[in-house]
Amino acid sequence: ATADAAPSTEKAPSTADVDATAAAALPAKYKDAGIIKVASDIPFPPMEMFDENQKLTGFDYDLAQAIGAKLGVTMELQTQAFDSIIPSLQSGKHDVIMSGMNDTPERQVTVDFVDYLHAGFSILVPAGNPNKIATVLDLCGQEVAVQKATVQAEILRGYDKQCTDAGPGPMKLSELPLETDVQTAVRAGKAVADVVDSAVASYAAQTAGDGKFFEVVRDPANPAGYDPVYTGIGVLKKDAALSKALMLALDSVIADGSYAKILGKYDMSDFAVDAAGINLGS
Amino acid sequence: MAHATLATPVGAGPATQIDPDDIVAVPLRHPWRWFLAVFLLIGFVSLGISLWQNENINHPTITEFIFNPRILSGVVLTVVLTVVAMLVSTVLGVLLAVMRLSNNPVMNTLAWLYVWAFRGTPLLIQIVFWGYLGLLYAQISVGIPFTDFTIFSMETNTLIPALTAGLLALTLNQAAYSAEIVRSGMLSVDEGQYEAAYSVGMSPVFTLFKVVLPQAMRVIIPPMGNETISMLKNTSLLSVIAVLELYTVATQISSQNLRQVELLLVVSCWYLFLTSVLSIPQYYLERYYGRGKARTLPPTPFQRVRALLGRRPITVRRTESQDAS
Amino acid sequence: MAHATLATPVGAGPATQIDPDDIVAVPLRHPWRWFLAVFLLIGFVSLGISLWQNENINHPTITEFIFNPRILSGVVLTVVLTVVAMLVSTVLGVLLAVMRLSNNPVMNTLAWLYVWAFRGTPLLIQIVFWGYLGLLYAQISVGIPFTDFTIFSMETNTLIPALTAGLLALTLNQAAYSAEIVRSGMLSVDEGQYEAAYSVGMSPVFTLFKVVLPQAMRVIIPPMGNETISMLKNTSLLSVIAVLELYTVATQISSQNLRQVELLLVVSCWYLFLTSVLSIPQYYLERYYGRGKARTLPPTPFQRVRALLGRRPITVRRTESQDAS
Amino acid sequence: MTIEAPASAPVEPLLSALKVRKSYGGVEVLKGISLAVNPGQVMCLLGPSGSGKSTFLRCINHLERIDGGRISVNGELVGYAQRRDRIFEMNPREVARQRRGIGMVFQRFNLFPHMTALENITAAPIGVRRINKQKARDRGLELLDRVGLANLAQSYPAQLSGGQQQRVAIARALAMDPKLLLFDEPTSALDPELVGDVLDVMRTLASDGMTMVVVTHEIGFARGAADVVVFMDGGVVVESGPPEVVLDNPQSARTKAFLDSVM
Amino acid sequence: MTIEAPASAPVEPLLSALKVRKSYGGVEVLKGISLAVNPGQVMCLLGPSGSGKSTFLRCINHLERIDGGRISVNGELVGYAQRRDRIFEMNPREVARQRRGIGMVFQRFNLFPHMTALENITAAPIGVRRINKQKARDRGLELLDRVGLANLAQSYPAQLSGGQQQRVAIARALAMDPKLLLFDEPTSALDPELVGDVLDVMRTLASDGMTMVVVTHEIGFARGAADVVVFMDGGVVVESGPPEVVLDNPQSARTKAFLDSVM
Ligand SMILES: Nc1ncnc2c1ncn2[C@@H]1O[C@H](COP(=O)(O)OP(=O)(O)OP(=O)(O)O)[C@@H](O)[C@H]1O
Ligand SMILES: Nc1ncnc2c1ncn2[C@@H]1O[C@H](COP(=O)(O)OP(=O)(O)OP(=O)(O)O)[C@@H](O)[C@H]1O
Ligand SMILES: [Mg+2]
Ligand SMILES: [Mg+2]
Repeated sequence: ATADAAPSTEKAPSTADVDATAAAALPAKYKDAGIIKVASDIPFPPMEMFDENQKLTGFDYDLAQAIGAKLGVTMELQTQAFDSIIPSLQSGKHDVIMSGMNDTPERQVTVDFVDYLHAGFSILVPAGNPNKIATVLDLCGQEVAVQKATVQAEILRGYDKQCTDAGPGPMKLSELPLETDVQTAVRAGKAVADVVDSAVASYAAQTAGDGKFFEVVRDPANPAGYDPVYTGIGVLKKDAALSKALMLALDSVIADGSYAKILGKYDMSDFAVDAAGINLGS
Repeated sequence: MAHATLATPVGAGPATQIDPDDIVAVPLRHPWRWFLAVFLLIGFVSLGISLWQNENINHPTITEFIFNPRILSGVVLTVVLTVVAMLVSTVLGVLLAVMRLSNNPVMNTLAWLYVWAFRGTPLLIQIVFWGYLGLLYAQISVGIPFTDFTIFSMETNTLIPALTAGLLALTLNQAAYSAEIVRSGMLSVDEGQYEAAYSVGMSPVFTLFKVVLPQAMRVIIPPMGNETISMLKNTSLLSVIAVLELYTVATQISSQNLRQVELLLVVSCWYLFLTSVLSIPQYYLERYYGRGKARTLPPTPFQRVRALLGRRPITVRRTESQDAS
Repeated sequence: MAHATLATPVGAGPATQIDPDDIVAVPLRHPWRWFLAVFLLIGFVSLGISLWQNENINHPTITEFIFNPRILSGVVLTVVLTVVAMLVSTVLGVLLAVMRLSNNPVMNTLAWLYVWAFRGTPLLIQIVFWGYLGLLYAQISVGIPFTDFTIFSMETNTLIPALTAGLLALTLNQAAYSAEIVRSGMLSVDEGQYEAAYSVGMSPVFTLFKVVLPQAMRVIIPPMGNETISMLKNTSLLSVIAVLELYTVATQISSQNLRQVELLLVVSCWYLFLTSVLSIPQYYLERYYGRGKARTLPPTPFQRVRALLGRRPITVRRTESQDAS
Repeated sequence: MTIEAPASAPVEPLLSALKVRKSYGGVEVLKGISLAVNPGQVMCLLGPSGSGKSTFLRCINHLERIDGGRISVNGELVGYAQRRDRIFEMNPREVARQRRGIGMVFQRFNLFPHMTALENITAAPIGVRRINKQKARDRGLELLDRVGLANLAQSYPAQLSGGQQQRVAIARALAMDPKLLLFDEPTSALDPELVGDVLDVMRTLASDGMTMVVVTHEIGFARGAADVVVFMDGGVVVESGPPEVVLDNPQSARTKAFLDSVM
Repeated sequence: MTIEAPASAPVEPLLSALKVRKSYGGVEVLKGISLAVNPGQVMCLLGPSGSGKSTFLRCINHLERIDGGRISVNGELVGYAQRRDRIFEMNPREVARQRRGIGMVFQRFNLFPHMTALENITAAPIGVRRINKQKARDRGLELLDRVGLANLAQSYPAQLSGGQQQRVAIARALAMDPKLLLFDEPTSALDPELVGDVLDVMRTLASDGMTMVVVTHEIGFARGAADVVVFMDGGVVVESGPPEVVLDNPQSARTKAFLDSVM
């Protein structure tokens, strides 16, 4: 029914890949349906995006296919705006969320996270770095823009005390609806920097304005970005059995090496988790 | 003609004497009215109960957030933005409407162009335009075009902070819509009114403000009420330039704690409350500007309740014109 | 009184003979009109040039995407949604307006409640409500309340797919706004019109459709034009339930290629185009329903251009009523 | 000629009003009007401004609901229907049907501004009585011709002078072939030249069996055309009778004073 | 008494019209009207419906722009101003100032429906002539009293009968103390009883030096009050002169026919 159902049929799960333990843990409901519907705020490059042929791709997509194969079902990514992503789960339109969603204790009240990434944030500045930002503390007292649905705003507020002690005072944060809004704000001079997941930052630096608009601040002390947080698959609390099955499947994906391959494909090897876990974020 | 006895008297005017020649008739019954009323009452009540008891809704979250200080400051900002934008845009709208109705070709074309451009592009894009004007023009200068002479020059982002940009966008956009409404109101005033006003030596401007607009108000107020209520909610588009009004605050909170349904309900409660508050002045403004139109003013809600209980139609004509539909 | 010679004749009506007793006067000059026109022309042209030459805008992207098939399918969906929602909601709106104006207390209260609830809550929340009705009710059943007897039962998400939910939300919401507009139009019709219609034996419904609404149209059309144009852009709110109309498609594209400004310009071009197309029927509808109101119809754009060139005011009263403001 | 309560009438009157009372917001405008008009009769209502003449006409047509007394037209109560031995209030549809038999011409024309003169006349016959369009048009043109406006059939009311508008309004009322015609100062906005023509039309109608109630200040017309003249003042009937009695030999001092001022 | 072109007038006429022409969309409604009214004179305009009487009045007030000829009031061209030796079109503000000296009473009242009777009268004196509010009110009440409506000062037009509305409209025109008063069938909607009163007011005004142009069908008034009677037909002046000549001894067959039908 959804207008934008991802064309995921071409990679039907082959029984050879199925992980028996994980598949056994999967509730019958999904097994019978043969499908797990994944809500995703497409596109959110490089996590989920389209290739030249308008085929769905991205880290979340590839990982979802691998996990689905382990479970013996199709994982189908469907477009879902972040602002109503929880209602879409509660109403049964979707079963899980894979949208590069950060795992925080606050969110754990509503959903369980099956964590699959551990990554920090990067600072994206206009090409040439006109404000000479070198570390996160250079942002103190300045206008900084972040995307609303991410966890960066909370993390940056954590620097308030350090910034106040240093003199310039806390950062002035603008939380904007979309990552593109954040980048536009930086280009318009409304903010000196865009603070965003490292993977998204390097994509933007490579893509925006054919790579001419932005650059990522390289802080040798934090090569994988600042303040790493977990990113996970969101599953409603009441579907604990599904979380368990997903965790088992993810472990199996990690174990057979395909996890590392997918990470490598998107240049994200720095952000790997050692093993799957539930609600690791703190 | 035999007199029926088993019924209420029709005559119930101030002359209380009941004459044997008065008609004593069975008043027109409306059984389906009551059926419908009861049916809908049951419907609403059971909808309310089922909504309230729904397990997907966490009531403590609602009560926690409804008077949350961030939400409250969002409410205040929403109200301020709405009021300021509506007032300024109405003034602009009247100006544009007058220009648009003029046969002065320059004024007319100008107003038409304005309405075309500002209604034609999405408000969101206008907000982005004003909010990120610095993207297009880093400096705003006032000077003589095509020369180097400048009177004044300033950083765009200093000149137009986000809130100003938001207000500017809402106001300029709304003015285009208001202009159309005011224009339609002015068209509803009889030409004889202009003639009478001119014949006693009123100037066109005086005529506009004392004769035409007061009569146009009757027609203008309901759609302007619409616009005000839309504006209340359009302020939420300012989230793209990080103006923290009610809706933006709520989605910020919900994007962190993922209590999206509960926060949408909080927002709905506030909007419903604000809409209700706004519809009180609208009601009385309508009554005020309706004076002199009908021979008798329409009943107030209080009078309606009395009429419902007393089952006495208020005027014959009105009752008929609507019973049938 | 000496005749002035150095001027154009005033009389230029169909009677072409010029009499020596005709006044030969200097027509009222409007120098500031021309000043303003030239000033604004320069302003617009230089704004256009500077926008076009702005280095922050990548023109090839615009030309690449303006006829992109995904954008085009978004345009089509936007138009379809707008047209269907406006048509259905107008019918509902008329019904609600008639109910609201009735003195029938049940109808009246009902219409009032409807308008209150649907105008009072943000459209976005209504869209989420209809889109995720499954959240509240997994099954929709038609049956006898408080018993187990059901006539019909179906999965909510099957019954109401996203597109239907979106249409439902837009239509029901718009009906509340349209009701207020139609009501104001009906209030603008003179009471004598009802009396005359009733006196020739017209029923209330016939009177409504043949006498009242056609006269109300004059007042209804401009704000309904507003609403249609708003609707065109409100369809973009359907992005929350993944209906891929124009705006949603454009943001999807831009969040991938990160060319937000260019895609907003593409969207603006399309909305401007659609708005312009919509204002043509509005213009002619206004003229059609304006017949019989003024003694002479207002000039068409073509006639205005002629007037501008020929410098001949079209009627004396009109010219005056607006020159002054 | 009977002008007493209907009970004593030798023929069944077409219009009979009995102790009709009507108040507006506490002020009683009609204080018990009783009168009767037999089929084919023309009744002229005279009286000073504010005496309630227009209000009474509106009550006959049920445009206003009376507060007391009763009005019947053609043997039917206006606004009420008798079924078995009980009287029921009529619903709007029945009222509309009843009004088709009663034409009315208003003091202020009330033409439909969005329709041409001809459309004004044919709207009700076509839409309400479902008469064939072409027939209705033909009849409309004939009526327009009768009031001297055949050449203005396609004009909108705003393009007509006051006199022309009132004549269209009369043609509109005639188009429904009513049993009873009510005129509220039909000639007050008419050109003197044309008053005679209109009165001729009205006389023709009367001789065809049309019953009419005419509020007018044209004493000449009342004397020549009326079967009954009623003088109203302050919401009561002061005097009524044949024109030669009421106009030339009034009993009441109030009538005398009014007639002196008018003639 | 002069009714020829103003050049031959012994006193400077207050109103003079010379070869006034006016067309509506190709149809010439006024085909060269020339007439003059001296200060203090009352001119009555008679003529069949559609002869252009109302249009001519509207031209005097510059509510319509004439297509040819010239109208001047009190020595000033209507709608045009002479500076040095050239004639300039007036701007709207100047036109408004000029109109203050010319009162007008319309065929269809045109009261401001959102103002009470008293506010209708005082709106222009207070807003345009900037007269003290209390004074304007007092004068307004006095004028209302003069037209017999002192007790209805607080009523809205919709609450008044036709007759009452027209009387308020007359009081409104008088409130600006105009030099010239134009009446477009002022008594056609008035109660016969009150016509006399209004005519008395008009006669008093005339003897106070008020100049009036009255379109009317009241031959009696024309005979008694007019200094000049003009008979118009088809957009031209057919005949004009003192009432005893035009009314009792008309030269033109057309006038004769019209008067026969009216009297
Ligand atoms: N709807 C109304 N509300 C209040 N008062 C009204 C209403 N209709 C009429 N009246 C009052 O009732 C009285 C009688 O009015 P009506 O119009 O019947 O008089 P009339 O005899 O027709 O007078 P005229 O000759 O001036 O038309 C008047 O004083 C008028 O002000
Ligand atoms: N604005 C207009 N547009 C077109 N025709 C008009 C306009 N105003 C008046 N006319 C026409 O001009 C003619 C003269 O109209 P006018 O109102 O001056 O007549 P009148 O002598 O006052 O008649 P009456 O006694 O019926 O009021 C009429 O035929 C009328 O239809
Ligand atoms: Mg009356
Ligand atoms: Mg006239």
